[in-house]
Amino acid sequence: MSSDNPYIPMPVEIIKIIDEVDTHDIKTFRFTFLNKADEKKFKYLPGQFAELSIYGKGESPIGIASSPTEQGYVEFTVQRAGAIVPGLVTAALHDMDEGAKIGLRGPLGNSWPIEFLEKKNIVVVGGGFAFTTLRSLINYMLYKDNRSRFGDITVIYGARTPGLLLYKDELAAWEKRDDIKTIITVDKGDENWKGREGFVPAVCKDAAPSPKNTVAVICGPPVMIKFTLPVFFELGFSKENILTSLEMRMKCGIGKCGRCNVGYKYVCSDGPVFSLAELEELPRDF
Amino acid sequence: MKKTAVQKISDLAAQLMQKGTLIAPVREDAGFNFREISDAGQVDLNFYNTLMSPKSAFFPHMEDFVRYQTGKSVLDAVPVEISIKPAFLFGVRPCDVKSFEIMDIHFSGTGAVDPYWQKRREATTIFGYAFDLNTPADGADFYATLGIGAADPEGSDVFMMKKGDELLLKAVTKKGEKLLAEMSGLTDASPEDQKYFDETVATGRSFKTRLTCVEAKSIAKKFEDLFHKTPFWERISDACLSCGICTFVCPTCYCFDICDETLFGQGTRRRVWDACMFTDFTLEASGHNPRTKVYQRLRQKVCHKYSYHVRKYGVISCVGCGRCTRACPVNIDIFSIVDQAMKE
Amino acid sequence: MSFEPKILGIACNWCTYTGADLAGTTRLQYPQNTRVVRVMCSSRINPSFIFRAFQLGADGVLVGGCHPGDCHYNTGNLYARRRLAVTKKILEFSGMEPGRFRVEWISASEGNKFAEVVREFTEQIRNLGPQTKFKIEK
Amino acid sequence: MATSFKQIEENLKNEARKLLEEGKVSLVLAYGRGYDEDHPVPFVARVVADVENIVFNEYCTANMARYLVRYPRGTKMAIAVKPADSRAVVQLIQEDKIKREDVILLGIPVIGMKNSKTGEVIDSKTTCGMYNPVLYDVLLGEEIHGQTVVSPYDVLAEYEAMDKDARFAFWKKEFDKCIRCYACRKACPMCYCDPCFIDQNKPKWGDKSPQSHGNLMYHLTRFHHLAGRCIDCGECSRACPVDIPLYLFHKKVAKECEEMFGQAAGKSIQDKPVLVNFRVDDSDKILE
Repeated sequence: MSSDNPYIPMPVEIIKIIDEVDTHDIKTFRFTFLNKADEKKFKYLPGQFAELSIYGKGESPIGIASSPTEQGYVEFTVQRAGAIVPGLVTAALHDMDEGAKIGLRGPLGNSWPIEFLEKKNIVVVGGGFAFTTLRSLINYMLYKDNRSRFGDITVIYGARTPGLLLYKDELAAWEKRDDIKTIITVDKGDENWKGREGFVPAVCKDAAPSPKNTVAVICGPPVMIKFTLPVFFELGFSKENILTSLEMRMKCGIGKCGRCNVGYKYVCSDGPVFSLAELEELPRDF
Repeated sequence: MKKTAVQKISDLAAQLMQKGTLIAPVREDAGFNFREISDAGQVDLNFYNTLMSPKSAFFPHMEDFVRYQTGKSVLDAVPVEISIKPAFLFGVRPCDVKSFEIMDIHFSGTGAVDPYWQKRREATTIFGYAFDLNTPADGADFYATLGIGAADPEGSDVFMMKKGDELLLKAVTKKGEKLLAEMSGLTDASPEDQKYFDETVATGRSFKTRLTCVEAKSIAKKFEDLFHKTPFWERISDACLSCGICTFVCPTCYCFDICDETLFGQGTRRRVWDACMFTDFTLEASGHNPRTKVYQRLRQKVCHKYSYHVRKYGVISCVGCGRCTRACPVNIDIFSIVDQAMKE
Repeated sequence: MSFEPKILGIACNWCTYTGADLAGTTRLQYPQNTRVVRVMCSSRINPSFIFRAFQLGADGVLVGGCHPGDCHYNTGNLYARRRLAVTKKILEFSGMEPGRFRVEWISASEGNKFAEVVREFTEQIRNLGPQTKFKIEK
Repeated sequence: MATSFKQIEENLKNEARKLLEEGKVSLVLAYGRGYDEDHPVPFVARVVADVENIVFNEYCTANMARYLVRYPRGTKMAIAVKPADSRAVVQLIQEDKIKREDVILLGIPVIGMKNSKTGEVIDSKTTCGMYNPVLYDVLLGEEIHGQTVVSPYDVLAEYEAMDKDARFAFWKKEFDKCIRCYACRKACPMCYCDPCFIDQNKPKWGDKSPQSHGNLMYHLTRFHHLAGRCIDCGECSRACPVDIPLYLFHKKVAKECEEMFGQAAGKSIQDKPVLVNFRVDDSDKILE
């Protein structure tokens, strides 16, 4: 495959599929590269995304859920789209089995600003399905060679129901560790749920992380973001220290096709990660 | 500098066709258009400007990336070779030549390089063609407003202009010089021709199109300030049908869609021009669409050209060729929008 | 090689398709050129199906529905009649041979009629020759 | 004698001013000045001060009915309608996209409108060729009578007489020009579907790339969707940047519908669109 053409995907194989939630519409796909050279080229950082490419269906920009510290594969957590608009790629992907081969284009976009995060305390706030690149970040920070580069890590993660929490095994493992504070919450528990109930903003308020030398990394549905931000402002976080990741319709992923702009920035190449200070500079067109 | 009789451009065309692909204006039902020439006699320089812009020479309406068969593995997909022959783009107006420079910044000058654009650009020799200064500019044009002269040779490899029944050809770049030296049937221009050429270029700089000069940075800032003034945008877009004509005829509109199209088990992934004026341009798979209203889309288009592009790349993404204004079914004029915005 | 027409048959579930079944079970002989697709009602047929069929290489399209008045959904075929009449006119004005598209009312008990219509239509298409106008070249 | 354009403009302004002053409508859909005299743009007057910007001249060809569906249901609107535009409003009322009581029709009898791109006079060749609106609340000029009435379908004779192969070649050549800017559907007052069938990806009715087959699918299906609804304003063809004579096909379909179902589009608000209607005694002959 031509390697200098950014529009041509690399071939990858699905080696593992994990059914994440009880509604079965979110799965994590683990891919390996069919060409070893591609794997070497695919150097990424948490927060980046890639285009999952299925010939005959199209391409879908999806955040990378695995951490670069995990060797030999990349993972993507994909929701089957189609409630409103038929999502051809995600539907086709969900119908695939292990061993299927598809295309992958990336890594694309900027990443969570690792250098900026170093030596700081990190509060990771995630809601629902938007937890994927946050998981990448957390696993990256928790990696044995990396952990010392970061201060205290607090994770606040919420979902609507216990069944909708992603990465349940990992969440359990984090809860057992003492170098990360993990707070899991659900909007409404079920009979087996022994954990916390409540919305993410309220939980953030309770947890009240200190703004001192701390960066908040927030990803979630718009309504969660809307109510969580004021909490962090109240706690004294500056806009430079609140980071989030944007979503827009994308096609090329490399800043050429012209559709994912918010003001003068392309979300695909200048983003998707922006600080709140950067976002405030941009028109509200997303 | 060389010259030839205007009558004999088909000789010139025939020679260029020997060397590679010739793309030149031809007369069609709805107006002139740049087309790949199969018969040298088709080339017609008696046009004001073409309906569609010459961008399609480098950025065709449809560009195939990969071919594949349904049911076959991704490994069997075959990327379409970018085999590009030398090409000659003949008779491009100065404002359109300028558009290539603007598109260069986007496609090959910053960030990832678009191989299709870049390779075509490299393989192409551009023959610029001065506007006729003896007839006034079309009412829709405003290239002079954007600082582009009616006879600016910059950006062309060879620049052409009419002098009575003669066509003067001046090499602007090394590439053009080499090419002109290889052409037969051209005669050397006289010192008077040279003088005429220089004078025309100079006069072209003060050639008037409608409206007065404006400065890119202040327009850009103005639109940033105006972004949230919804009533202004609603008023501006009252007439807009939100069709794609303006973007398709525009020499500096580069948005595209990547689609998978399959027929009889044979699939092609290709890019196709897209338009920010279409409703589904920004429709996400989640169902969310940040630009559902006409005013939001028109705002995107205008701001992109006059504000975002200035902020990102330092230049206005418009060359004042007037095509969008001429083609608009409801006579919306983009520069009147700028004008009104500056008065807000 | 002799020309074997490819015909798309679109039959309504309640009448024509059952009629076709009857033609089969009573062992009536009729040409095999028609591939029948079952739809729930003739009014379910989107005219684009017909355009698309011709594009994908059908030499003829035969639509079968219940007799007017007998629609399982009372009025479906009455709408279909108007709609398909328009389809026919559009095909005709675009330059398609009018004989390549036909609508017939065939009831569940008319196995004979189904076989007869298919036979007749196949012959008609055979005489018209291959359809090349809409067909997309591979 | 037809009322002059200048007089109509004056009447239009007065009427718009009155309606806005009395608060009977929240907007008036009319025409305003474009970048020059010959290129007027559709214009919406929202406040009395806007009225001064209203113009009307022979180049005001746009069908303002196109904009009616853009505003929320229940918005009180006045709209300047030429004959074909009034038919579009009637058709939209038939289809329940707008309510009769929500619109005030300012009828304009016209003769001698011109295409601003070509300067050609617009008559029954490319439009319905009517002189007077079929429905109005206020008439802004005197009704035009005594003009020779030419059937809008006369122009079809030449094409109907064509051999079918030649006709296909003609349409193929025309459709192949299409660049898929979708100006035709956007200029059309009856094309209000969201999403349009051609934009759907499941089912995918036609390819997005401008190739023969996708173009054919798009145009034929669009003609079908407008069958019995097209009011023959000719806007699609005037909007088309590559001059595809879409009006011919629309006219042909309209003519057939009129012959088969005995009803022309947009003539009376009591009618029902012909393809969402039927008569038990519709003849099977129409299928032949």
